[in-house]
Amino acid sequence: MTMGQTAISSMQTEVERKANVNLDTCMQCGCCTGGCSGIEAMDFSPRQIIQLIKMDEWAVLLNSRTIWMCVSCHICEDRCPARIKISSVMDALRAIAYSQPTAEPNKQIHFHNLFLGQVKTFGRTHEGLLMMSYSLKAKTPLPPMRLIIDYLRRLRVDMKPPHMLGKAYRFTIKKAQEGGKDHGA
Amino acid sequence: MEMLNQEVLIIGGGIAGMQAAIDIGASGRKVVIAEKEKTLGGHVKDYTCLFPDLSNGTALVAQKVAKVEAFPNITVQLETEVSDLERVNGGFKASLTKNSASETQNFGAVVIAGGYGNFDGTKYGEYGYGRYPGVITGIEFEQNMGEILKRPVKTAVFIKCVGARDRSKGMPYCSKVCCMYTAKQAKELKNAHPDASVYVTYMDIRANFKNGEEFVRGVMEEERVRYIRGRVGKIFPANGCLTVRMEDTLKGVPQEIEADLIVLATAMVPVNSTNNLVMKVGGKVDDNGFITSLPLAESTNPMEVAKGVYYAGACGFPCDVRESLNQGSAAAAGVLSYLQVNGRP
Amino acid sequence: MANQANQIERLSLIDRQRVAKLPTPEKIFLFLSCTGSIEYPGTEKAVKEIAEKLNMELVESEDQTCCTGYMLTCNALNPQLALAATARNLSIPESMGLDVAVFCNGCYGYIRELNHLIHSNPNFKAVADEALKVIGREYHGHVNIYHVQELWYRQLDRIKSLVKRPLTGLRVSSHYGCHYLVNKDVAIDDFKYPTFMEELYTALGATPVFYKERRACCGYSVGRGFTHREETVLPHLAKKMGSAAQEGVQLMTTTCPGCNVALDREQPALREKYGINVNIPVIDISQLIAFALGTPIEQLGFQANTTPVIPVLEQFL
Amino acid sequence: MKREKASNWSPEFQRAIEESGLADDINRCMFCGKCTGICPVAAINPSYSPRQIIRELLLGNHEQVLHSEEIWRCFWCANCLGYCPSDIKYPLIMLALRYYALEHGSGKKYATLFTRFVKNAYKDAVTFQPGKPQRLDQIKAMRTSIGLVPLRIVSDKGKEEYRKLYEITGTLEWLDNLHATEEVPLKFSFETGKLILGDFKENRSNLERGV
Repeated sequence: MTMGQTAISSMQTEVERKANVNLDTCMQCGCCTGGCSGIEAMDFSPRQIIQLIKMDEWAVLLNSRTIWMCVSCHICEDRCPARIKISSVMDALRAIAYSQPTAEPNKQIHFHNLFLGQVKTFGRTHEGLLMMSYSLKAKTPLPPMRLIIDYLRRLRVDMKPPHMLGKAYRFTIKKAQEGGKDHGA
Repeated sequence: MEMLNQEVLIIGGGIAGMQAAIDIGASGRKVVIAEKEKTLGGHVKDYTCLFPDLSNGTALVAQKVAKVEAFPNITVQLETEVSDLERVNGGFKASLTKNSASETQNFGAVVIAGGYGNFDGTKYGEYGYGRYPGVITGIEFEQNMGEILKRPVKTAVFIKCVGARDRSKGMPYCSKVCCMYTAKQAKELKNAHPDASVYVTYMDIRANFKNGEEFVRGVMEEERVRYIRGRVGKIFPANGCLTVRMEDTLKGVPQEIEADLIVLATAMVPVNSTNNLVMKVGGKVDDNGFITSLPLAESTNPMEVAKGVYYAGACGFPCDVRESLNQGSAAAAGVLSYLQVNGRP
Repeated sequence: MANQANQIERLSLIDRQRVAKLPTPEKIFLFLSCTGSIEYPGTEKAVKEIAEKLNMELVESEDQTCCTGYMLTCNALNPQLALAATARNLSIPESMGLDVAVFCNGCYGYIRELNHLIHSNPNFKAVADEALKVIGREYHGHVNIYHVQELWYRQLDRIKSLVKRPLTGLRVSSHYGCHYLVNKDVAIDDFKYPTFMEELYTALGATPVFYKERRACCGYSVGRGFTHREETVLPHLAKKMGSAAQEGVQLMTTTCPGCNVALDREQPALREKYGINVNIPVIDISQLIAFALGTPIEQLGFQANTTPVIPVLEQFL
Repeated sequence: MKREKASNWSPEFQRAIEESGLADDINRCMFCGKCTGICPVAAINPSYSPRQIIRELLLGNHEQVLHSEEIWRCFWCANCLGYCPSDIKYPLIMLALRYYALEHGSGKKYATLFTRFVKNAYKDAVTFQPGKPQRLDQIKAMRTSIGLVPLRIVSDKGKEEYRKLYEITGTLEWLDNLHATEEVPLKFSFETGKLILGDFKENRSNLERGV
């Protein structure tokens, strides 16, 4: 299939600004894919992702599984002979995909939202609540009973209700959400 | 009129240094070769086979050594290091250290042929060099060729660009000769084990030598060595052999190859032993640690580092044996013309 | 006009030496093509008309069968049969001592390639020889195979002098079938930028038009018109014919009746499915030459075409 | 994206194709991609790439090539051959590959479509003889009106010799065999692991289903 190649890619400018990388140093060696931990769950290899960024393929990139399947293990980053911070690139892509109005929320987005919501409210996550709200939200079944019992027995999941934080923490969160502008000023 | 001391000091008795010594020695001038090893010949004496004509490196070195020894005006100082070098009255004063006893001598000109080092494969943790016995470097392959070719090999993978073209390891340059020596080693391995599958992973094939491209294509077409484009991500042991993980970037498919033998084509790296001396006499060393010659427009000889100082061989930049010999001769020509013009008071 | 001709001259990569080596035969064996005789019989007729005007005697043989190439490349028959059938067909002109002129790119490509394979590979030769022995024939490979277009091109000056109906102002474009030009060592023109057809119809007085996908294939060979029609062939043809329609091509000429099938018969489907305004009659270059040389228009078999040809050519009658 | 394993590769495949006498030396391939760039099918079909098929051939990926749709997509326009810097006769390789695939039972649906032409040719020694009577009359009328013989006819001698060739080369048995043996379904598609833009969504759902 013939694809267009553009010399100026708005996607590349955006990603480079967000992730503070220089994608022009990529020489398409494929070292990142060779070591990648999650490649079997991806549809494009990290090398291809970088090429797609250069080709300004917004739709493909933002709908690809790769950006959500990346587990940020940083192996690619460690091995990259061009010193590209691929994990940061993936982070930037996720951020762009999330901020797109057309983006359809997937399981990963639901999880991130819930996780951050809990941190905002309780100051930390509560695994039991997180698991339940996630399966409600993403319409996925709960983990098998065997696993839940195992978690409870080994105290991996807290049975106690989440503790509520004081006013100071909520105030901090509020300030942080406002961008921390007049903090300490 | 009293002639100044017009002896020539050659630092390093490798193939380039010996060639320079022979050419200067033939003109009747006195030459001193300072070699820090126990024998002359540098790296080339360990190479049984040189690309692309598959001639014998050991024999080449033996021939050069015989020539050097045949000249009465060439003095070879083995196990000697040049610890200091400075300019004195248009000439040079060098301290030659042997067994921690140093003596000073005056010279008219200096040829630096300090040679090169080999990249340390252990710097790549993911390739497991030093951890897994199946992973060796190209130099080891060259040195123990007989033993390695006798190993039962079913699948071998040659990995190129180990320590070259890698900014994260601080090695941005291309080591130039790895493409060729890897092709040659793959050919030898395939000749020894015709049934083995031999793969070479590459990024670009830089066979920039006379007959180089033809040689590499011949290895692919006649020996049926498979070249896969892509850089290896990691190597790990599984099921009694080593699994190589990489992406075939021409297909865009991640792959696994189970191999018994993995050869890392390690790059040529600069040895910094002579860099101090070069800087002391006004020469320059580039960012990678290689000696830089004067800009072409300012110099009379392409090998000129500073006035009266010349370099030859891989201390300037990675090069093959033929190029080293050429550079040795070029440096000799530079020294001779320099001494002819500037050597008199 | 003169400008255009100069441009073609300048861009031309035609091998003049090869052209000079081509014969101007008085007698040649005409290799009949199934598509050219049945789907578009006008092609066969036009070839005969031109040959008559150029004083070239065409010898036909009823013993000649189909070239079997189509079935071979559609993988529908045992490959050995193709070797044997080609050797048999070529043994007929060989026994007459004649060279072969072919007017279909398909036949040309297949018999030339199979001829080459028979003579370059001893295994294939053994297969062909063995089969021919049984039916009592022999084939030694002393036959030269020519496409009729090269023969016309060889006598370009003569054709120019014979033109009775100059096609002044007609915007003609060409489709070069792939299987003639790909025989790099014998074809008179360059594979990548051929211009011999343009020269032919410039000689007839027409204006050549270069469109974007001029060198693109017709997509119908090896039966892909049946198996992958919707999926690949139609989009490909839409691209090709669409770019031709954009340039305002009035008439398209080919060197292969097989290509005509794809380019001509599929035009209604293209209009319907892709909504492109393509209405370009596609004829064989021999038909156009025969028309310019004065053959009556009703004798050229234009009624076989799906897209009507006569409205375009009427003005020159 | 599935990892490919070197244990699935074998040199036998390439040897078999080379022994067919049609592919002289595919080792010459430099993987420059000129063929894919010029290929009209690759321009439309995201998963088709001549370079990729040669690569699979060289690595010896028997299964993936023979049981894929891709080898049946080629138009045989020979653009790749015209442009190849290494003079690889890709169309002939394709011919060999397709016959090899038929031997392994896959892709039969694309070959059996054309067996009626072979049977026609057995009868008349001409490939495209129209089957329907009114079409035949139409053609006869047209040919007569432009001054040709009503129908191109091969002499009895010619027909007989042609049929004999069928018998000698065992083509009829070959055809029967083609119809009789069972078709191995095409199970592999090159779509996974390639940059595909057009049917991206579809491809993604394939991936989720583990195709």
